[in-house]
Amino acid sequence: MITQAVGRVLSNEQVAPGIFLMSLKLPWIAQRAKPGQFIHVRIGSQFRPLLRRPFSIYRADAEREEIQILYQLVGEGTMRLSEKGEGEGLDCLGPIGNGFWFRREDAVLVSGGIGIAPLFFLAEAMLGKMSSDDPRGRGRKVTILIGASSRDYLMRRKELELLGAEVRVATDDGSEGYAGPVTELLAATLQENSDRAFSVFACGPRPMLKEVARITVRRRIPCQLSLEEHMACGVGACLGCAVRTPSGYRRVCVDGPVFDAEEVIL
Amino acid sequence: MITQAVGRVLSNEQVAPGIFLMSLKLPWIAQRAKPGQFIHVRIGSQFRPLLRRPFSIYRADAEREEIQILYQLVGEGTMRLSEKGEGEGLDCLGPIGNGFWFRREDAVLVSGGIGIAPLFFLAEAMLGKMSSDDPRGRGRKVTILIGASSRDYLMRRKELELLGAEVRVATDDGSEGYAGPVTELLAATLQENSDRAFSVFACGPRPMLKEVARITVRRRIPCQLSLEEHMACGVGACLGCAVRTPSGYRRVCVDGPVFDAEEVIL
Amino acid sequence: MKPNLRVKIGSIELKNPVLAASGTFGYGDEYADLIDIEGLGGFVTKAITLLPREGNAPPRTVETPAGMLNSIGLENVGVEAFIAEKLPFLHGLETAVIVNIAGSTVEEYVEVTRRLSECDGIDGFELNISCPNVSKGGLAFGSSPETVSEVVSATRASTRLPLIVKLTPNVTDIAPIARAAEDSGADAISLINTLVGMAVDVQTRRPKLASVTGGLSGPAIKPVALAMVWKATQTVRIPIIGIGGILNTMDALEFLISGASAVQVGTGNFVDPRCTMKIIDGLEHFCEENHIAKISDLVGSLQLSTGGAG
Amino acid sequence: MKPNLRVKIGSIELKNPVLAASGTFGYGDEYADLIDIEGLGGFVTKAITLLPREGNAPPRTVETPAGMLNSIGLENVGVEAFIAEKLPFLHGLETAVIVNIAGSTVEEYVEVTRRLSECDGIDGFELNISCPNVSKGGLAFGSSPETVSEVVSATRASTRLPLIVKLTPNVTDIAPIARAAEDSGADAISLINTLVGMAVDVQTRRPKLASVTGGLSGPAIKPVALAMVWKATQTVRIPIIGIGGILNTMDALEFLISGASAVQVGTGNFVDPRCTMKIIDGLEHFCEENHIAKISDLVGSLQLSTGGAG
Ligand SMILES: Cc1cc2nc3c(=O)[nH]c(=O)nc-3n(C[C@H](O)[C@H](O)[C@H](O)COP(=O)(O)OP(=O)(O)OC[C@H]3O[C@@H](n4cnc5c(N)ncnc54)[C@H](O)[C@@H]3O)c2cc1C
Ligand SMILES: Cc1cc2nc3c(=O)[nH]c(=O)nc-3n(C[C@H](O)[C@H](O)[C@H](O)COP(=O)(O)OP(=O)(O)OC[C@H]3O[C@@H](n4cnc5c(N)ncnc54)[C@H](O)[C@@H]3O)c2cc1C
Ligand SMILES: Cc1cc2nc3c(=O)[nH]c(=O)nc-3n(C[C@H](O)[C@H](O)[C@H](O)COP(=O)(O)O)c2cc1C
Ligand SMILES: Cc1cc2nc3c(=O)[nH]c(=O)nc-3n(C[C@H](O)[C@H](O)[C@H](O)COP(=O)(O)O)c2cc1C
Ligand code: FES
Ligand code: FES
Repeated sequence: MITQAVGRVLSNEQVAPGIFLMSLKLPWIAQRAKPGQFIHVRIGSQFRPLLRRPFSIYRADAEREEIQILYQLVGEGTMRLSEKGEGEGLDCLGPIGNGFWFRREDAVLVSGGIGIAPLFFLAEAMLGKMSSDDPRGRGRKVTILIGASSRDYLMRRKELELLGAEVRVATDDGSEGYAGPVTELLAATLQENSDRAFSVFACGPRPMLKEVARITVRRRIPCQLSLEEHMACGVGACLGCAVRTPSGYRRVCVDGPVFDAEEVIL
Repeated sequence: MITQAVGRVLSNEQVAPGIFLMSLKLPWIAQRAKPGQFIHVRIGSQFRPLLRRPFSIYRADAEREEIQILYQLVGEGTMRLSEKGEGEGLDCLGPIGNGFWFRREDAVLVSGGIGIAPLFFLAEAMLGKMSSDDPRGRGRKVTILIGASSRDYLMRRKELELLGAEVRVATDDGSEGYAGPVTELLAATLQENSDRAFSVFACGPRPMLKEVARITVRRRIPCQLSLEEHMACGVGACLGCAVRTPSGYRRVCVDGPVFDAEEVIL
Repeated sequence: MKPNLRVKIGSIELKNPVLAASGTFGYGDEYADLIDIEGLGGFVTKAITLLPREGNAPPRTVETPAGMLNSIGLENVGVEAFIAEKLPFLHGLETAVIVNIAGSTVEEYVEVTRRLSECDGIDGFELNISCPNVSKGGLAFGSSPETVSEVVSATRASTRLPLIVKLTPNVTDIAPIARAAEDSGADAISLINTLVGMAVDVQTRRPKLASVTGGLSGPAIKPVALAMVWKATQTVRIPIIGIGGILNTMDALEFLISGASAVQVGTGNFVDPRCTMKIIDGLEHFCEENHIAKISDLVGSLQLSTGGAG
Repeated sequence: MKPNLRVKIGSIELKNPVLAASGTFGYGDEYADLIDIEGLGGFVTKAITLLPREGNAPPRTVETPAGMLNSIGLENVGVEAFIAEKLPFLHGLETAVIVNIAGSTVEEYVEVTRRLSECDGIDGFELNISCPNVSKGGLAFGSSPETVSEVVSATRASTRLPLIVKLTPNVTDIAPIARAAEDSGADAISLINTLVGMAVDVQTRRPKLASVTGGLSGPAIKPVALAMVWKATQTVRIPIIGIGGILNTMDALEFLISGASAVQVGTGNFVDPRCTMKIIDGLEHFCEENHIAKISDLVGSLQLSTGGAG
C-alpha cells in the first residue's frame, strides 16, 4: 500500500561529483520497502518543479525508521533537492512499485551510472545483511558489475564488497577496471559462468538495459530490468509512464518499475 | 538614468510585525537616489515570482554605497524577499521615477502603513541630515503624521524624532495617538497651521491618498502623492502602470510615482 | 452551523463542489488508499471508448513552466472490460461517479453511452468531445457548433442519465459551442480540457512527447480556463463545471465566483493527492470565515462594476 | 570562426534572430540606457493606430502562474505623433525597426501603413490582427481566414515595405489562418499574440483586471506557442517568427528548431532587460559548441522519426 508522508531530512550530502545521498525519517515506508521500489517526492512547495520526482529506495532501515535515496543532479528538481537541509520536511509517496523478485539463486547485478541505487538495496537483501536468520547471505554468490563513465563516478564499491558481493568494474574511459561498456563485462561474466544457474538484475540507461536484455534473453538467463519513464501521478492513475510490452502498454510506476526482460519491448 | 545592478544583501531584518528592512550594496543607485524614487527588484531566479517587484528607496547612503528598503509581507514575492540572506545577490533596476520635489518650505508628511518608506527618506533630505552644508534642516519645520492600524505598526518614530521632525500619530484602534484615520489628523493639523505656508507629501493606501488629495486641493495646499500601481517593466515601456489624469493616462513608474494631487484622478 | 457545500449539476446532487477530473484519477481505486474518495463531491473516470485502446507511444508526459503536457491517447480497457473489471468497485461508492466517454464517431459515443446506461453505479456521463472526429477529417468534435450538436443530440437520445459536455478550449469562440451543447440537451458543461502544446528537447532536437504535440494542463492554463468559464456562464443557463489549473482553495474560489457551480481538479492530484481534500476543507473554512451559509451563494458572485470613482 | 547568426525575414536582413516584441519594448528608447539596443536583431514598436488611443482603465497587469495578463488596450500616441516624436530616435538605428500596426477597420490599417511608408527609418511592418474588427461584431481580424485575407491584401497594396502578419492563438485552427496570410501577400508570419485569460481577486470578488479579461503571456504559454509555430511552419513557406514565453537561450532554440526563422521576446524583457542580450550570446555559444556554422541551419531541424526500435 502506498502512503503519503512528510519525511524529515536527516542528512543530505554529496558522495561523488554531482551525486547526493539523502536520509529521510519515514517509518511507514522504511518498514515496508522492498528492493526495486521507489518513492515519489514533491520537491517544490509551489510550481518549480510542479510534478513529483521518482527516486529508487537505496536503503531502508526498518529499526531506525529511515530510508535513503541516492540521486544525481540532472535538472531543476534534483538541484533543488540537493539544497534541502537537515530537518526540512519532504512530502513523499511510497513505497511504490513491485520491486525485484528473487529466491536463493546466484545473481549478477548490472548497474549503469545512477542505476546503482536500487541494486545496492537488492544486493543487501540478497546477502542477508538485513535479516538476522542468515547473516552470511545464505551462501549465494552475488556478483555486481558497475559501469560508469570514469573512475570518479564508480559508486558504493567498498560498501558492496563489505556486504560480501563480488564487485567488477567497467569504465568508458578505461580509468579503472574493464575499459568499455558494462554490458561487455556482463557478456564476459556470463561466458565465465556458463556452467552455473543464476539470474541477472539490471538498472541503468535505456540503451544499456536494451543490450542487457538482448544478451540474457538470447542465453535464456532470467533477467529483471528496473525501468525509468516520465511520471506524473506515480500511483497508476494517469497512464503517463507507459512501457511497451507484447500485450500492450503497461505502467512503469505500479506494474513495474521492475519487469522481466522478456516482458518488455525497449 | 536607470541602471541594472546586482546588489549584495548586507542585512535583512524584521523591524515590526511583518515588516522588514533590507540593506543593499548598490553604489550607482546609492549615489544618485532621490526621495520618492524606487528600485525594481527581481526576487525569484525562475518564475516565482515572474515579474519584478517595486520598492521605494527608504534610505540611501552615498558614501557607504548602500541603500535600504522597508517592506511589508503581502504575498509570495515579499515572502521570498524576506528569506534572502546576507551576502546573496539581488538583481535591481534603479533608481526609477521622478521623486518628490521640494524647496525650503515647511512640510507636512502623511504616511499610511508602509507608506512611511519613501517619506522617511524625504524627511531626512528635508531636514538636511544628508547634506553637510546645513545640518539643522535649514530651519524648516517638518511635521510627519504616521497612520497605522495599531501601535505595533507605528514605524520609525524615534528615528524621525531624532532627525528633528515633529511626529504625530494616528491609530485605527486608538492604541496610540489620535484614534482614527490619519487623514483626520491631517485635517486637524492643517486647521492648526492655517496661518502658515507649507506643502503636503503623502504615501499610503489609495483611499487615504484620495482623501488627502480632497483635503488639500480644497484648501489649495500644494500636495504631492506617491502612487502605487501594478508594474511589469518598471521603465516606461509596457504602459501597464497607468494612472488616470485629466489629460489621459500617465505611467506611475517613470512619469511618477510622485504626482501632484491636482494632476491625477484617483 | 456548518456551511452547506452541496451543489446540483443537473439532477446529480454533489455533497460538495469538488470533483477529480478525467484521466487524472484513473478509475478511482488508484487513489482509494491515499485519500477518502467518498469525501469528494465526485470523480470522473478516465475516458472510456467502445473498444480497448492502446494509447500513444511514450514519452507521454513532460513538465512545462507551471504545467505539463500529456499525450496518453485515450488508453483504456474499452466499455465491456470497464463494466466487468472497474464498475464493481465504483458501484455503491458514496460519491458521484461520472464516466467520461470518448469516441471517433458519433455512433461510438452513442453506443458507449447506451451500453453504460444499462448498468448500475453510474451517476452521469461526461462527453469528452476534444477527440478527433474521423469522419470530419480529424478536427475535434468540440471545435464546431454543428459537430457538437450532432454528437450531443445523438447521445442525449441514448440515455436518461445526466449528460455533461466537456468543451475543448482550442476554439475561436467558446460561446456558440456552449450554446450548441445546451441547445442539444446537455445538462451541464464542463471546461476546459487541455490546450494543444508542444515541447522540444534542444539537445536531441526531438519533440519531448512521442506524439509531438500534447495537451497542456496545470496552473499555467488557469487564466485561460477562467476566461472561458466566465464567458460560458454569460452564454448558457445550465450549470458549468470549471476545470484548469486548480491546485488550491483560492483557485477553486476564483472559478466558483466566476460562475462555475462546481470544479474539477486534474493535474493537482499528481502534485498532491490530498489536493481535493484540502480544497474541500478550505472551501468550508472560507464560507465560515465569510459567513456564507451555502456555497451556491458564491457561484457567479463576481462584481463587475469598477470600484472607486474616476 | 564565429557562427553566422544572420537570418532573413522577407527582405529584412537581421544581424541575429532575436527581436524584442511589440508592446513590451515601448519605442525602443525606454531600454536604450539598459542594453545596447543595436545589438538586437531588431525590435517591434508598441502598436500604432491612426488616432491616439487612451487605453484601458487600470489595473492593467497582473501576474499569473509563470505568466502575466495585460490589458493595456492599445494605448498609443497615434500615427502622426509617432512620426513626429518617436521616429526621429528610431531613424538610423543599426538594428531592424518594425512598426506594429493596429486598427478597428481595414481602412485604418491601410491608412496607417500608407502614412508610415512615406517615412524613413522603418524596416517593416507587423500587422497586429488580434484587434477586434468593429464591422464584424468585434471578433478579432485574425480569427477567420476571410478577415485575414481582407486586411492583409488591402495593407499589402498600400506599402512596399516587408509585411509581417502577427497571428492570434485564439483560433480553432491556425493552419487556414496562416495560409490566408501567406496567400494575401504577407512576407512573414509572427506568432503568437497573447491568449485570452482572466484572474479573480477572491477577497473583493472582482476581476483583477479592470477590463475583466486580458492577454496571457510569459513562460506559461510557451508550449501553446511552440505547437502553433510548428503547425504554421508545416503549412506555409514564408518565414515564421516565433513568440511566446521565451526567457532564455533554450526557449529560443526550441522555436528555431521547430521551424521559426527568428524569435521575439516579450514578457522576458520585464523579467530581465538583458534577456535578449543573453539569448543572443547564448545562441552564438550554442552554435560554437555544436559546430553549427550558421544559425539558419538550425531552423526547422526538428527530428520527427522515433528514436529506438519497438
Ligand atoms: C522509478 C524511477 C526511479 C528512479 N530512481 C532514481 C534514483 O534512485 N536516483 C536518481 O538520481 N534518479 C532516479 N530516477 C530518475 C529521476 O527521477 C530523474 O533524474 C529526476 O526526475 C530528474 O528531475 P529533475 O527535475 O532534476 O530533471 P528535469 O530537468 O526535470 O529532467 C531531466 C531529465 O530527467 C527526466 N525526468 C524528468 N522528470 C521525470 C519524471 N517525473 N520521471 C522520470 N524521469 C523524469 C527527463 O527525462 C529529463 O530529460 C528514477 C526514475 C524513475 C522513473
Ligand atoms: C512605486 C512603488 C513603490 C513601492 N514601495 C514599497 C515599499 O517601499 N515597501 C513595500 O512594502 N511595498 C512597496 N510597494 C508595494 C510592493 O511593490 C508590493 O507590496 C509587492 O509588489 C507585493 O508583492 P508580493 O509578491 O509579495 O505580493 P503579491 O502576492 O504579488 O501581491 C499582493 C498585492 O500586491 C500588489 N502587487 C503585486 N505585484 C505588484 C507590482 N508588480 N507592483 C505593484 N503592486 C503589486 C497587488 O495589488 C497584490 O494585491 C511599492 C509599490 C510601488 C508601485
Ligand atoms: C494525464 C491526463 C489525462 C487526461 N485524460 C483525459 C481524459 O481521458 N478525458 C478527458 O475528458 N480529459 C482528460 N484530461 C484532461 C483533464 O481532465 C482536465 O480537463 C485538464 O487536465 C485540465 O485540468 P487541470 O489543469 O486541473 O489538469 C487528462 C489530463 C491529464 C493531465
Ligand atoms: C504588456 C504587453 C503589451 C503588449 N502589446 C502588444 C501590442 O501592442 N501589439 C502586439 O502585437 N502585441 C502586443 N503584446 C503581445 C506581445 O508582443 C507578445 O506577442 C506576447 O506577449 C507573447 O510573448 P511573450 O510570452 O514573450 O510575452 C503585448 C504583450 C504585453 C505583455
Ligand atoms: S505515473 Fe501515472 S500511471 Fe504511472
Ligand atoms: S511598469 Fe511598464 S510602463 Fe510603468
